[in-house]
Amino acid sequence: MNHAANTANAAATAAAAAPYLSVNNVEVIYDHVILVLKGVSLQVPQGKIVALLGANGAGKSTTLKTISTLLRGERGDVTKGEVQFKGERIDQLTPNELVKRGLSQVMEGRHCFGHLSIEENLLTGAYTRNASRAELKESLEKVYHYFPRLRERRTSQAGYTSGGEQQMCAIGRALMAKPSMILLDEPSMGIAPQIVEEIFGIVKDLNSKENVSFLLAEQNTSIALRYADFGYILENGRVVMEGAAAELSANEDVKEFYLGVSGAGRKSFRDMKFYRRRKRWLA
Amino acid sequence: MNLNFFFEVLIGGLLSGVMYALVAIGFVLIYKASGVFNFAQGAMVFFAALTCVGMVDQFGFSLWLAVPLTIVVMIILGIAIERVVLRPLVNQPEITLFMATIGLAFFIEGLAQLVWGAQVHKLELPIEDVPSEYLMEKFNILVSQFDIMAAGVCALLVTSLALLFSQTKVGRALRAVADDHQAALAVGIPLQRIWAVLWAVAGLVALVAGMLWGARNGVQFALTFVALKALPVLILGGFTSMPGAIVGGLIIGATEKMAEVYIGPLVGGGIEGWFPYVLALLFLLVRPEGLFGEKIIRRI
Amino acid sequence: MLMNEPETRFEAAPANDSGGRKIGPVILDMQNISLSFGGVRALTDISFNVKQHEIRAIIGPNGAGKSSMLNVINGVYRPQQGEIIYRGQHRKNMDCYAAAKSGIARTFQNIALFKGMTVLDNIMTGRNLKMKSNFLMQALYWGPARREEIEHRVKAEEIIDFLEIQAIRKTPVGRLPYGLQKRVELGRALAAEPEILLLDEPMAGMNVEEKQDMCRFILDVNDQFGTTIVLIEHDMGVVMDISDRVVVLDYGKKIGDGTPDEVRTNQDVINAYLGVAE
Amino acid sequence: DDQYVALPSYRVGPYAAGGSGFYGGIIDYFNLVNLSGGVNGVKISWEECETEYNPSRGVECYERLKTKNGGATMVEPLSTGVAYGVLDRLATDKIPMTTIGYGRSDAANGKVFPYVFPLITSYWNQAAAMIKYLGDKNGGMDKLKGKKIVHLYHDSAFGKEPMPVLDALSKQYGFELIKIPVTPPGTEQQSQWLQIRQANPDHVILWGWGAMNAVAIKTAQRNGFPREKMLGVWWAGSEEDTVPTGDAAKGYSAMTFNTPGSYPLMDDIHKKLYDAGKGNLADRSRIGSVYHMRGVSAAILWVEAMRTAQEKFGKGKPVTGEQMRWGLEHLNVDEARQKAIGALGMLPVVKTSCDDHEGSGAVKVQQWDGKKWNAITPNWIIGDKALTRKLLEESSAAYAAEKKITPACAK
Amino acid sequence: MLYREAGQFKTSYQADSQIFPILQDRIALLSLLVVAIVVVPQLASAYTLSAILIPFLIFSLAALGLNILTGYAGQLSLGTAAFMAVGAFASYNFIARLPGLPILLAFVLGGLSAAMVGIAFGLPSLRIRGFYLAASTLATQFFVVWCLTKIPYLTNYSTSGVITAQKIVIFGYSFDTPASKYLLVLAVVALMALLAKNMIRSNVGRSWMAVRDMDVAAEVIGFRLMRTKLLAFAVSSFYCGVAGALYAYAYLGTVEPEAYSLDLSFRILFMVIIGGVGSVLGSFLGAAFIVLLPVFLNIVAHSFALPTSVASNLELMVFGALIIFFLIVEPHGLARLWQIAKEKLRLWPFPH
Ligand SMILES: Nc1ncnc2c1ncn2[C@@H]1O[C@H](COP(=O)(O)OP(=O)(O)OP(=O)(O)O)[C@@H](O)[C@H]1O
Ligand SMILES: Nc1ncnc2c1ncn2[C@@H]1O[C@H](COP(=O)(O)OP(=O)(O)OP(=O)(O)O)[C@@H](O)[C@H]1O
Ligand SMILES: [Mg+2]
Ligand SMILES: [Mg+2]
Repeated sequence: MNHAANTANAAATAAAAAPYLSVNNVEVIYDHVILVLKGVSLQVPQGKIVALLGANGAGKSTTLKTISTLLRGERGDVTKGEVQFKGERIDQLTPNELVKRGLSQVMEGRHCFGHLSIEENLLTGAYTRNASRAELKESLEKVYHYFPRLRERRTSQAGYTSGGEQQMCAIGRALMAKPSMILLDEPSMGIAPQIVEEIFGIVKDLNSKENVSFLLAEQNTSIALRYADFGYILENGRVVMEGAAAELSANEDVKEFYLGVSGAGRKSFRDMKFYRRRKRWLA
Repeated sequence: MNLNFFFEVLIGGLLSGVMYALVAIGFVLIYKASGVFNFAQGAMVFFAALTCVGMVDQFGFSLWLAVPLTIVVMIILGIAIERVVLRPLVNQPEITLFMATIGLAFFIEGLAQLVWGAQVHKLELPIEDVPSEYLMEKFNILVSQFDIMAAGVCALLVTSLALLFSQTKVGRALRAVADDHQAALAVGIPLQRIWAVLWAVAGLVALVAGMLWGARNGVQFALTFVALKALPVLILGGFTSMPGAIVGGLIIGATEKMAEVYIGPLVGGGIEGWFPYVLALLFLLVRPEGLFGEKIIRRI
Repeated sequence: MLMNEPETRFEAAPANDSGGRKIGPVILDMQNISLSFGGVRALTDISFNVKQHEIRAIIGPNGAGKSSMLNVINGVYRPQQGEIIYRGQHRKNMDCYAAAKSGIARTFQNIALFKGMTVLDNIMTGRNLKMKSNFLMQALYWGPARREEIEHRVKAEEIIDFLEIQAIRKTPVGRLPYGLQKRVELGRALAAEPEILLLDEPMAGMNVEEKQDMCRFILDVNDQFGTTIVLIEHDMGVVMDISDRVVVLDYGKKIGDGTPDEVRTNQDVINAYLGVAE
Repeated sequence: DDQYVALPSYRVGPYAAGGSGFYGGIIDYFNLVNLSGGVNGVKISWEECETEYNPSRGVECYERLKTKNGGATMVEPLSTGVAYGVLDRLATDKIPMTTIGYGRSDAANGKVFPYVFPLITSYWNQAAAMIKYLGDKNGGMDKLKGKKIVHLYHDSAFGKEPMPVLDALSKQYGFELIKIPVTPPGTEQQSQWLQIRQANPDHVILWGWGAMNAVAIKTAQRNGFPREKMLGVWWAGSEEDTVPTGDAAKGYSAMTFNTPGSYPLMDDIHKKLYDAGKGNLADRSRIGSVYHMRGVSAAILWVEAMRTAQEKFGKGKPVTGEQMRWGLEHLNVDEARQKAIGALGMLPVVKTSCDDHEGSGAVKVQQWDGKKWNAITPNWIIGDKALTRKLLEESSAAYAAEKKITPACAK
Repeated sequence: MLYREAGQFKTSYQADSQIFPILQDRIALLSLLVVAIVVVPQLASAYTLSAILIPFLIFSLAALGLNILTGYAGQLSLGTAAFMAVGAFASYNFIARLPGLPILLAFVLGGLSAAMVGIAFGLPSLRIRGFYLAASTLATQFFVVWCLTKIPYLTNYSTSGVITAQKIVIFGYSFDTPASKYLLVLAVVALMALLAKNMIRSNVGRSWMAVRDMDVAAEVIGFRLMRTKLLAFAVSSFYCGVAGALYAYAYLGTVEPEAYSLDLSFRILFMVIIGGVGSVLGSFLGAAFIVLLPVFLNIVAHSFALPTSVASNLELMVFGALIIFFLIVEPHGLARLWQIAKEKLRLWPFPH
């Protein structure tokens, strides 16, 4: 596990470097009454991959939507705190301005444009770029290179493609904007394991070759921690644990609750004889 | 059956259909690009025509000055609608947006009459609404020259808008917006700006429709009702298709006239009110998304 | 940082080993099913069967046709070719209502809950086929209709308890996080007390702990109620651990069928889907 | 104390143009009367309420206005729907309603409808007068034989109302009556006019309302049908119907119960009100327009009714609704009275009784010259009143039977 | 701290599935009913009763009918007024042709006639969805009104095509004062609202909502689309039909077919949307809003010494603007606003 050592190092330096993206003490309320984020703070250093982990309903997607200011459309309000990207406050910007500044989001649950073909879906991703035809073609090629399955289905209406294909389409669409930072919400959901590895491989590639930073909300903790540099764990709208990915993977509780390995190593799913009740870090 | 008369009915119907299509285009424009069923289109037609005529009648402007000024007004109106009505309602259910446009219709109707008064006006375009002598002499068929011009304008409008949607990046973005507001925002489509532009364009389409209908029937409140004539056209042609608006208009126009002339007398007449709707409805039973509308995707 | 409260444990119903479970005869037999959409061939000449009480997994890469297969089984799609033999009855295709009536329930890949309704109502919808009173009686909410409603409410509550979603009973499902929605969807399917339960990626978007819970639910349903389960899942750990037999699809074709161990070592399957053998 | 009347009016919506002119006329005349000291010193007060020509809102307005200021003593909704909605309430509330030139024709029977006053003339009398006029135009009623007359009508209760009269007259005089309906709102009439052109009739009666009229005239032009052959009802004979058509309406004629022209009264309104900034119309060019004048006429009749009632029940104090009813039932606005008002010939002589709440039945024909309306019949025309009376008796008897009313004159 | 459910434990599912599970709500509703039945007829003026409360209740009923169709079963309809017209004209004909028929029964028969028409015009909904369906329902609107003007039989051959509603007499008691009419309408509306609520909380209601939210899934679960949708059309039209009959009999008295115009359909749709799609309470709030707001605006506008045409136009503008304003504040309608207020009250004095 030599890259774990690397990431530990990286995390140490990251603390010193000015964060690329920082979320400071954000509080979010839905529908005026449902308090979901209760003061979340996190940082993403430039060129790093940060994983946002946590159970269902912990507030991961909400955090990402807060950053990308997509919350407004869901009757969510940021009542406290602020978000900075490249040293600039971004919580008042529109998503369009964010994408132009290089911050893109892949939303949870695909959200492809059902009536557009796969290729048109990808092309809308490049909307903010003012790219020439040739550049667009090149970007398309790149996406098709990463996701060959999409090339096969390029003329199909996205609404009719399979769940996994839609997920690929959504990720590909975000890549078309050539972002410098991507918020990725559950990229692995519904994707065949091989492709999951591939997607994370792509993430790592983009990260190392093109210096794209990532903030990814993920349920598949093991793979997320394998590829991330740094991780945050959310519970009930609060950050309950943070640290370098390696540290987290080594933590006993994380092991037990998020990685499914306890002292005796990985247990078969068939042998889980008990319904598990989550231990809380905070009561 | 008198064949000549049959053709007159047919052609008259087709040309009326074009007039319906002219209003339908405004609907399609907004629906296709934002999924909003814009009930205020009729009010906008009225507002545009009344503003233009009002400037002529009350300020004594010439039509050449009034039209550009009205264009400016319609653009401002479009931008204002986006700011005040649509922006806060991003990502809301279709029915909410639909309802908001009804509120908008009231507002615009009130505004138009507040500014320009309730009296009716005439609008005279350089081309008169009388039978074309040429066609009369040549084929002994009675067709209004005005209607022919209207058909030309409509064709032009449809062609350019259809091209906009299918060929340009903005067109693609607009269709994306109609599918999923949230996702459109996420990929960086500047929803706000696009909508403002769109409503401004819809305002221009409304102006064209308002001028033509206004010249045809006079500029008065009843212009808002022409929207009712556009609805069956829309459902027949498909809410999302520009060519659909034209083809739907032609079909509705022609069949409704035929029905009124040939079936009407048998059942006491006056069937024009519901016939187009029933026709469109029967048609939908075969193709639930209209002639050219986008198929409704239902997949689980 | 840690507050070590004692882990609350809840003894589940006695779970037999897979060896002890009685796997019955073939209950559902799909024969030479082919399905295409325009030019897209989603399924090509696929045959496989499902035995009573077993957990049958369908795996395969994205777009392989797994969901389409489930859709064929419960009548959402009509295959162009093939035959479905369910409980000895031969048919060309199923019909949604007939499928539901004859005990096939399912969950969906892209959650298909009724967004505007509460969790409880969603689960109650699952019991609709068991309700007999007509709408007039329901409108009066008198006598039998009311008794019936309460009876079914009891059942629904059992399921809610079983899935441990008591706390969100009255929450509209649209507000729930993804994972809980999946659980509610399972509850809705269970409420129908189905013979066969079709699960389309029930564990997508869950973390390990939640997956463990979900596995446990599935196994218990299988054990306690003897429900046959057809399962689509991308988590190989889960599939290999809990299923009795696995079908592998790729590009609409069947490339493998057998016990987890057989499938795991099948070279075609490794090439097409698993990648490196685990 | 004031003489308070209720005006459930409409100034927005599809019929705003007509509503604002009509109610503007009423209010102008009231103001004028008040300026000169009121009716025997009793000032008239009124309150408006926006109905949008909608029956439901109209009823609310009526209910709201009726109890104000010590109770309304008269109401005029200028809307058939609203009139129907309040019809049943009038007798209990003891508030008379005028429906000048619209509403139920049979309400002229005061024995069955004690509180309803379709003053001046009703649809049936209008239809009869129209045929009379057409007969005269053709050189005698016998010349109508074999002629074709199209009844192009608003497809509603309003448009169908004259049919019994037209049918009877067609049988009597032997002209062919072709009925062609127009679906409201009537913004598209191509097929109707093609049918008309095909039938090639001698006359077209345009029984229209609102937007339908201008469209009819325009479509006639588009199809090359001469406007001179068209004869509109009085709801199809105002500036609102012709102005939007531009030149298309030139030569078109329509019925009216006001003679267009200038009158001392209208000059007074001009001078004393508009020049002093007290006029009700926003647009001065509409002073003396058909609707405006119609409103003024309505107000004249009301004021005369007040006067008549005061004469019986005591001068110088406001009368009650019941007394007002009496006044309306004993109107006698003869030429001398009209002259005194400064409106000689502006409206026909109106003389009402319990049997005849209409009081006249006389109309004129006016023609549009491209700029304004001009009367083209010097005398008032009255159609076959015996026929309409018969229909009226039958119809009101049926109503009385249905409503279990014993016909009788009110005291 | 008054609005608390703490301490109110449900010991049976029956108790838990009550319409108002919270004690305070039950008390409030009960007192509201008492006020409506006992106090209002005593204190309210004839104007309030006959021009505000009666139409308010009738429109609430129609809105409730539409809400069943649109809010619960998800089928947008613009033909509500047509169903009301069918109800009114059918009741009229039943009474006119079957002398001695009890009037309440005539209303029910009127409602049933509307339900049949509803089923006929609901058939297309099996294939057509969304705005396509909405626009198609206009066919109902225009066709029904056309029939009523064209077929003299339906108006009992009255020359003008206008029906005059017969007097409401039940067991010899004649309902002719505003207060008695009000009480009658109130009784009908309250009863039907209760029935609606019952349907909605039992299986029928769930089937409607399921079809609304995701029809494919509903089918898979075993709801039959055709039956569910047609039942929704039938029940909804029944409600509208009864409302239409009341509109003619207890409110207008004499009606021409045009009283049931498209305009009325739209007004009822506003009530549903402003009040809250898919909420019984919302139907009432929406009706109150749409009935009262114009009255209120009218009074306000005319109390400033504005020229009347200016006032009327301003009134219309403000009405439109307020609709938009409320949609922006709460797209789910007044009912949701009310609910949020209650949730806040429950938390009060804590903000969350
Ligand atoms: N639009 C909304 N309205 C009301 N509540 C919401 C809304 N969206 C989310 N919530 C609530 O906010 C909380 C956090 O949701 P969020 O989607 O952020 O969780 P998550 O961590 O992404 O979960 P998952 O892993 O299941 O996606 C949940 O309890 C959810 O019920
Ligand atoms: N209704 C439809 N119309 C057109 N194409 C369809 C339809 N349903 C499925 N397809 C196509 O059939 C193929 C199989 O789809 P299916 O959803 O069954 O895949 P899957 O195996 O479930 O994949 P995933 O794991 O990504 O969910 C895909 O290529 C899909 O695009
Ligand atoms: Mg999430
Ligand atoms: Mg799938």
